[in-house]
Amino acid sequence: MAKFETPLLDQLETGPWPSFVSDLKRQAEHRAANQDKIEYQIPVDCVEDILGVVELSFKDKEVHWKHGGIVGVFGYGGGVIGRYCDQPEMFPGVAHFHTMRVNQPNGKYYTSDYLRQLCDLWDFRGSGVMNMHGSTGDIIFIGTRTEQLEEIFYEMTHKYDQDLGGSGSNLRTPSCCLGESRCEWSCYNTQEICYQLTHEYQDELHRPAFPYKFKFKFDGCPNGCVAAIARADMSFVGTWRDDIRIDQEAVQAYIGGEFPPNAGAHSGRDWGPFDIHKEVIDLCPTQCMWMDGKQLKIDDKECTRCMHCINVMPRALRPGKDTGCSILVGAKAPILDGAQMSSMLVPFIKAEEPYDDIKEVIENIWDWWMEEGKNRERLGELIKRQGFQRLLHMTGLKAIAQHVQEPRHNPYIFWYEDEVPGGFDRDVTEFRKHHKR
Amino acid sequence: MAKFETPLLDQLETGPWPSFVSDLKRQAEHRAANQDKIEYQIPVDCVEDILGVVELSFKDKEVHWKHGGIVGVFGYGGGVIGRYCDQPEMFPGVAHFHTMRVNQPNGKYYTSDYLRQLCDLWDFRGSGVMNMHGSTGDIIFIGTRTEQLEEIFYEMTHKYDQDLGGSGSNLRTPSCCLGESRCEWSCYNTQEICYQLTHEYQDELHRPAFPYKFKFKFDGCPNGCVAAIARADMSFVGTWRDDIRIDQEAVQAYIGGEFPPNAGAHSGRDWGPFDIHKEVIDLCPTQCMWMDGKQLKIDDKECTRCMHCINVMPRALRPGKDTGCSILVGAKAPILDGAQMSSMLVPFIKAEEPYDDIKEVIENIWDWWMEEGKNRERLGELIKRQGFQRLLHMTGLKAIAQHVQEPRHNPYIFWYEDEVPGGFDRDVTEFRKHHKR
Amino acid sequence: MAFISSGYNPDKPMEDRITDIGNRYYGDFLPPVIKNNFGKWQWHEILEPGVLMHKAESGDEVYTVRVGGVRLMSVEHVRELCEIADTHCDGYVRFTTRNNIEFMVDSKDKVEPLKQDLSSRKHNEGSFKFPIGGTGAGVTNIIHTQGWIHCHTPATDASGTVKVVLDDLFDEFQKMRLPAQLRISMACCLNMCGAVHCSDIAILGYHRKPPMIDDEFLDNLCEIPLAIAACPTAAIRPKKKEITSEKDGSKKEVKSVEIKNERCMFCGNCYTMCPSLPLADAEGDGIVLMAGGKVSNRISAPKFSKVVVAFIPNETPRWPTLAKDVRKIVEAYSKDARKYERLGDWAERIGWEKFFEKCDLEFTHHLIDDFRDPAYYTWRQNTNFKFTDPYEYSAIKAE
Amino acid sequence: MAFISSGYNPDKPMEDRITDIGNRYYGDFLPPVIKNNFGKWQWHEILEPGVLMHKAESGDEVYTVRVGGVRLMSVEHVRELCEIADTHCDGYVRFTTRNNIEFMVDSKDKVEPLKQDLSSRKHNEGSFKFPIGGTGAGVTNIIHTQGWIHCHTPATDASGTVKVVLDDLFDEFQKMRLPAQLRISMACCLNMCGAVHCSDIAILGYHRKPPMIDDEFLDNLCEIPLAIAACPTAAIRPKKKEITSEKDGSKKEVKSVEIKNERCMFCGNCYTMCPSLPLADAEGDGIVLMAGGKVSNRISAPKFSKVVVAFIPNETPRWPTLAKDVRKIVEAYSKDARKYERLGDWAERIGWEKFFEKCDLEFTHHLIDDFRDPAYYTWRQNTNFKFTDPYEYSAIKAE
Ligand code: SRM
Ligand code: SRM
Ligand code: SRM
Ligand code: SRM
Ligand code: SF4
Ligand code: SF4
Ligand code: SF4
Ligand code: SF4
Ligand code: SF4
Ligand code: SF4
Ligand code: SF4
Ligand code: SF4
Repeated sequence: MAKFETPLLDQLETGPWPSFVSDLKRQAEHRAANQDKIEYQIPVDCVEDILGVVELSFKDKEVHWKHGGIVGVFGYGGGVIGRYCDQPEMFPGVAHFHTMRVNQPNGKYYTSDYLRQLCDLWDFRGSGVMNMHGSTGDIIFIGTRTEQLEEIFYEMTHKYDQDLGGSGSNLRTPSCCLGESRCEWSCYNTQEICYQLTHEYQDELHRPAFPYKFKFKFDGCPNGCVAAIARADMSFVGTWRDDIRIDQEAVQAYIGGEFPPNAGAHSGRDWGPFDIHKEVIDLCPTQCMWMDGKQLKIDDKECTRCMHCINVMPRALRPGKDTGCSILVGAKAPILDGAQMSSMLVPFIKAEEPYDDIKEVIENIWDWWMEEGKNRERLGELIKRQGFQRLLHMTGLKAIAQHVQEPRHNPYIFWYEDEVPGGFDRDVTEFRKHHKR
Repeated sequence: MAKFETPLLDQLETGPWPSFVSDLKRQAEHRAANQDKIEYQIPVDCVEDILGVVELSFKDKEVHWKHGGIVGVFGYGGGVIGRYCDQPEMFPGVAHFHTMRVNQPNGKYYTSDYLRQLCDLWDFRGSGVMNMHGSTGDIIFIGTRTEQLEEIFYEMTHKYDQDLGGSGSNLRTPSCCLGESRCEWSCYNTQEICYQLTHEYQDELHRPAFPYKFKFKFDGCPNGCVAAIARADMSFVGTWRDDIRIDQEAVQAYIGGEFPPNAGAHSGRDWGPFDIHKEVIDLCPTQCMWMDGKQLKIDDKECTRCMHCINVMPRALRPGKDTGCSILVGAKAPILDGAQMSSMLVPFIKAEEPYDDIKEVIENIWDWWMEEGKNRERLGELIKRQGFQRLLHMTGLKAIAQHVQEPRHNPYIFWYEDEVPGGFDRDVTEFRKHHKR
Repeated sequence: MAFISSGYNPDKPMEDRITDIGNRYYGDFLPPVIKNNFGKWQWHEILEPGVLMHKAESGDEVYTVRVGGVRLMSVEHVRELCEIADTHCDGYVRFTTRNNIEFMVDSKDKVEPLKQDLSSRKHNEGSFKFPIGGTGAGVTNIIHTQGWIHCHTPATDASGTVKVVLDDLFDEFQKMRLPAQLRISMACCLNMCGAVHCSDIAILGYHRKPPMIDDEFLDNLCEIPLAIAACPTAAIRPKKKEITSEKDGSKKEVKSVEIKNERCMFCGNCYTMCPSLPLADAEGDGIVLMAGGKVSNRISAPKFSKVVVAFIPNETPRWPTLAKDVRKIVEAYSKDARKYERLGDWAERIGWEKFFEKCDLEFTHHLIDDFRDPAYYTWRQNTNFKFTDPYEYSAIKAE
Repeated sequence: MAFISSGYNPDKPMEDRITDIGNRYYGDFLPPVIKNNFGKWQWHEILEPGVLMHKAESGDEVYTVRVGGVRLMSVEHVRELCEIADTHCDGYVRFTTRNNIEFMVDSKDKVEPLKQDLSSRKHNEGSFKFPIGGTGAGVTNIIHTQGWIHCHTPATDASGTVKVVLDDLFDEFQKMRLPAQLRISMACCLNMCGAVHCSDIAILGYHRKPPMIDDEFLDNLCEIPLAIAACPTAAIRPKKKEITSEKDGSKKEVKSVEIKNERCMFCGNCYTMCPSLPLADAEGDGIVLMAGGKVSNRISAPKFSKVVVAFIPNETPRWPTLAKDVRKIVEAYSKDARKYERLGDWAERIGWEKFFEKCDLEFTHHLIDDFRDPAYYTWRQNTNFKFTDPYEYSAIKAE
């Protein structure tokens, strides 16, 4: 029944982990059967062709997709990735096979109604194969033909109130951890800020005006569940500045073994009875905790809010109430000079609507980067090239020790002329009066 | 009586620390008085002039010495640093004021007889001012005139059996910690190897054949009392590979407070009674120690020989008996691209006469550096420029994990062509048969 | 198939056009129990692998059953999960940041039926559709990229490598018996669309041959200066060449480029800028294995993953060497690390030399950093190493 | 004064010439107790500050009295110490790697007379000639370089700065009451002849103005290409200039160089290659204070010192700000660090932001690394900081 033999791919159907091959085969069959009599707008056998082309790659050990041309929807410079097969005769169903990025709802909650709408649209006008989700966070529609792009966009905006996500030298689709929706540790409403900034910066998201891509990610706390620090040009990480809230009774319950440590995350192995010293106090990186009789004490001004103790005893300890976030900047993948994580720019800022302060930081950075960033230069690379001092200058911030992990160890300080009494211009003739040649 | 008023320098005569100003004044007086009726070979008032020129610098806050020309002794390309004053009319006694570097005895033990010989020579033919010692380790004679250089060299070699040290693009005077002469921890005879290599490489020490300076330093153990790792192109650091020797009775004596911890090094403050857990076991960086009842146990294969426990309990613990040294390479001061510490090249090598293996390592390195080092490029910079792999290749060594603190975090691996099946040359026409444009 | 218009009029693209409306409001998709207790959660507990309970200040509870998401999924698969959501969860469902799927119910008695339903669903050849797990101190879903399914620069496949590794580590997905969470990530080229550079274990597609140069077409298809500028190591230079045309055999001079092979580190950045410089090669391409990175700030700071195996060939379809090497690391870590200790923290505590010994992986020259100035800081500037064989001069000397 | 020949004949330099004989054999200079027990020492004890006892396997003991060495010393000073060696130590003496002087005796009863003799000797204005101390957990001698006494590139004086700091810390030299040894080093320019880059505290002379260009003489005195090549930041370019001669007022065109001031970081490397590019300047020159380095492998690996005060002016003759800043660090360290904890380990444990708070030093933009790629790794890539004022956005925003 299948269009191609796939002896290699077939070997990926065994094993317990969900098999994408089995799933693709089922989709291929679903399209072939076409029980709902859909007028498929792209070749009905495109999924067969996916299987075929991937099987060929498994055989050749080489990819069979070519560079995409510039395709997209009118007026947008992003949201669509062009893709063509390098064996179009063999696999006509995927000869053109562009992806579309659909901006996910923040926190990635869905109703089945809405999901089904997307499925119907994509089954009808595309391959019916998708990613839930892409690495940036979008819903990815994998594979359609150029002439369907506007149709899909039209239908999506008109029927489903849904826009595309970013690609190209744009703001990319912002994303966040689930935050306050279901996490007791979230220090601000990650979904709300993600939503509001996505909408505030629609123009930047759809129309390339930047030197290169730019990403926002929002973590509700230092646990970093959306990995903001590793993969966003601007990484927002929740934190607090008052004291960790302690429920001493609950502490005793942990000590007494009533509550499972780390909320049960380690229950698959017998690690022995809970030992608050070994498991919490001794592992606190700042060593700012101790037991005072039956009371757990924390010297909060020494605490670096690493979350460990809170993670281990969620029923006893909670972040403080005076919360906000840190802003770090510049994370990126290896190209060109090696990967970067984000570096601390604003140690503490309130993350409250209407987010004016935060927008000020964002826009100061964009102004600088758009002015001085080179083509295909990420923010992190610009900071490296021009120096952290320049970032501070352009965002109007004073240098503080929190900006660094450690001060410089080379003494190669670039003094500005106005910092040095007398300036840089000197008269060598005058000098030579006191210093013969 | 003094030739110049020195109101500023005079303020450095107060305070408890030995005053170099008082000492220079005394020397000036000594020369002026000349009780022994010496025919001083350079101006008798040169020390007055030193005081004068330094006072002027204290006033001007600017140095008054000029670049030295190329001066030296016949056939040598090092050992003398030329120096001229930029106010010769004001300070004729120091108008020419070259220093000579005299190769110190290794470990810096002296007899008074020998020291007096040096003093007599230097009083007679130089300023009588010296450094005991220079930063590299030499005895430094500060200040004489060009015409005295050969005289001093002649007298030194003929009468005192003593040669100059290094300067310029030479091997520099090797130096060492006092090692086995008075330290119970020395893992090899630092003085002997220092002495033998100094003599083996006299040609390299006196005649510039290198791209730049090159330094050897020998530490008897990881405490690093001659700071080899920070300031020698080749740093030899003693170590052992068997077990730390433990005297359990002495351990108990420490626990019992009979022996002062760290040999009494902390006796100036009341740190409370000795606590072997807090002070030794918990501070062991590899956490490889524990008490088994009254026995102190060490899991030696986890020990990194950091010396801490031995330092704290010298009467109970001693390095093993199967000793040797590690060789690290490439330390240097900041110029040009920032300071470097030495990097591990040979984790373990026996340091026994005739040191053939060690000479092999040295000479392999020199061959490479002399072949490929640029002018004024230190070994450390060459390694950085060409890569650590190249250093390994040129010294014929296999890469091992001990060479790194951590593996690379960028995946930018430069594969050699012969490592990749099929090599680098490929036929694009062949490729295009399977991959259409 | 007949073309069916959405209503869009290609002649008047601006007519009725709706743009810049952004994404849907998350608030509209929250299950009631979530909405009611938004920002008011108090604590949580992982009741068993894959099952979380969050308790709100109100006393409300939400039970979450997490299942492995094969993130490359068909609409049929999505429709199936919608059906489950409808049956058990009032039609709500969510996806995690690591592409798992979460079904939430508002009372404990709804958990068991949900679980049974999920576990019972299997693909034809027997793999689970919705395996429960992925929580706590175990292996969760592998985030990954497109691979041979869609992208043009991969050096390996994504879905395939992920499938074999997760098949192999399936127990760890379903049990919470590791010292800490272990996050595996996959990216099919070093553009690293998964941002795998801070993962406990990272599977990275990597090329090992310099680009071929499609001289005849290069000048037509590419902007030569852009290709040259793209190279981080300045390995590419412009070059005029005389070539024999593929089509008609005629000789002609073309503008093209030349690549200094010994400077190339196979990053493929030039290929991103210029399709006439393809890198892919059956023997050259494969996988770099990295380990020891992390993202959370818990106990220790986030850190980069380090290269621990320089090359694993593309042994399709099941990459046995890859699976074995990953398993070696997971097993050594599982056996040796302390409770709460992430893989990278473990490696640093025992020393990387011990990591290689314990994981039975070979250290090779490729693992020593030689990329730009920071390389220096990864070499060892101390004597605090442990002895693992070989270490002595005579033993590491090449014959 | 009449020239007295050593026997050297300038016309026949090779006659009788002795070369390449190297240094004297150390074995000839060892006191008997040292020679007899060479390699056979068993343990040692610091009996009191400045007094060490080493015990040999044979049962022999050697008592060492260490005194502060002002390493710039006159022959008269050396003769005086020879006299002491003769009186108490059978004519033996040694110097340490940090320029202290050690007198050794072979029995305990010889210690007290030796100490009394040493302590009794003072210079005219009252400073000690041979202060006992410099052992154990305290401050020992400051290693230093030439400064204004001899070198041509210093940005400050060496002997002077060292004297004032050691006067100020004299108690710490004589008492062993710090958490660990504290090694202070001094170098008068960033050639760093003391290799001060790994010291607990480093006092470093630094220029802050780009070189002047002595156009008229430059081409005669320097090799222009060498001067250009010397600049690490490529700030120097060749340039033809028209100048008015200093001597005769005539105009002429000369070959010279031009310096891009904003690229210069004042390293002076060009001046080393070319005397026509002097940097020294009364207001520009001064001191950079560094802290937190170490050399030993004890507990933690050797590490570089970090810049903690970007500039201290040359307040001759007693550099009060320098002395005060050093003292602030020593006092905060002494109060706050744990037993055996070196200064850098302390700073890392408490966090550098706390270091600045506790030492009452201001953090300024100069302290953020911006030199080449490795700079990145010193910035903070985590959220694990402590709050020290100011930290909030509104508070660090420039007005
Ligand atoms: C659902 C999810 C957020 C979301 O918006 O989707 C999430 C949810 C939770 N995370 Fe997470 N984390 C999620 C991705 C992450 C990530 C991101 C990643 O892996 O790409 C990280 C950073 C990983 C890293 O450091 O490399 C992450 C690092 C943590 C940590 C820190 C653990 C550590 O030992 O370093 C905690 C604390 C803990 O586990 O005790 C945590 C804790 C939690 C808690 C307990 C928070 C809470 O109170 O509800 C949640 C359940 C944990 C669990 O699954 O065992 N979460 N968590 C993500 C689930 C991914 C998945 O399907 O497996
Ligand atoms: C679809 C997606 C991978 C996936 O399977 O999920 C993806 C796919 C591509 N990425 Fe990516 N990137 C995707 C998330 C990322 C991420 C992760 C993230 O955003 O958190 C990164 C690392 C973080 C970062 O931005 O640095 C990432 C770093 C790159 C890079 C390297 C950028 C750099 O500065 O180093 C490139 C190369 C480029 O831009 O030319 C790239 C380029 C590409 C291109 C467009 C290939 C190209 O060179 O033209 C890929 C198209 C694949 C295809 O045909 O489907 N992609 N890319 C992800 C976007 C889905 C989404 O919108 O949700
Ligand atoms: C005499 C001398 C060697 C020589 O060949 O001249 C020497 C001698 C001793 N050192 Fe040292 N060290 C000497 C310079 C050094 C240096 C080099 C330097 O400072 O430039 C270092 C490295 C400093 C650094 O890390 O920055 C050094 C780091 C040590 C250590 C490691 C201490 C630590 O906490 O890191 C020890 C172990 C100890 O003190 O317990 C040590 C221990 C010792 C012992 C106890 C060794 C022994 O068993 O005899 C000696 C007496 C210690 C004392 O003075 O308290 N020695 N020691 C040097 C005396 C210098 C001085 O006059 O003050
Ligand atoms: C005399 C001495 C300083 C002292 O007061 O003790 C010294 C003095 C000079 N050093 Fe040095 N260096 C001295 C030990 C050092 C050390 C320390 C060491 O050897 O342990 C270093 C750091 C370690 C290293 O080698 O990297 C050192 C790193 C430099 C540098 C920077 C080299 C680099 O690669 O970064 C220069 C610059 C140069 O070579 O042009 C330099 C240059 C100089 C010159 C020759 C100045 C010049 O540019 O021509 C100085 C002559 C001063 C004078 O007029 O008296 N000196 N120099 C030391 C030699 C005495 C001796 O032989 O015992
Ligand atoms: S980052 Fe923090 S707030 Fe967000 S889901 Fe993870 S643990 Fe919760
Ligand atoms: S959050 Fe981290 S630093 Fe703060 S008290 Fe808890 S374990 Fe310690
Ligand atoms: S380096 Fe080691 S062997 Fe040498 S003196 Fe110091 S402690 Fe002794
Ligand atoms: S030498 Fe250091 S690592 Fe070894 S046992 Fe002693 S304290 Fe531990
Ligand atoms: S990692 Fe590389 S190959 Fe994979 S999707 Fe991203 S750009 Fe394409
Ligand atoms: S693959 Fe990378 S390193 Fe090689 S030529 Fe292309 S851009 Fe340069
Ligand atoms: S540090 Fe600089 S100024 Fe001081 S002696 Fe060395 S080269 Fe001369
Ligand atoms: S001082 Fe240094 S940075 Fe400035 S011009 Fe001279 S060499 Fe260049």
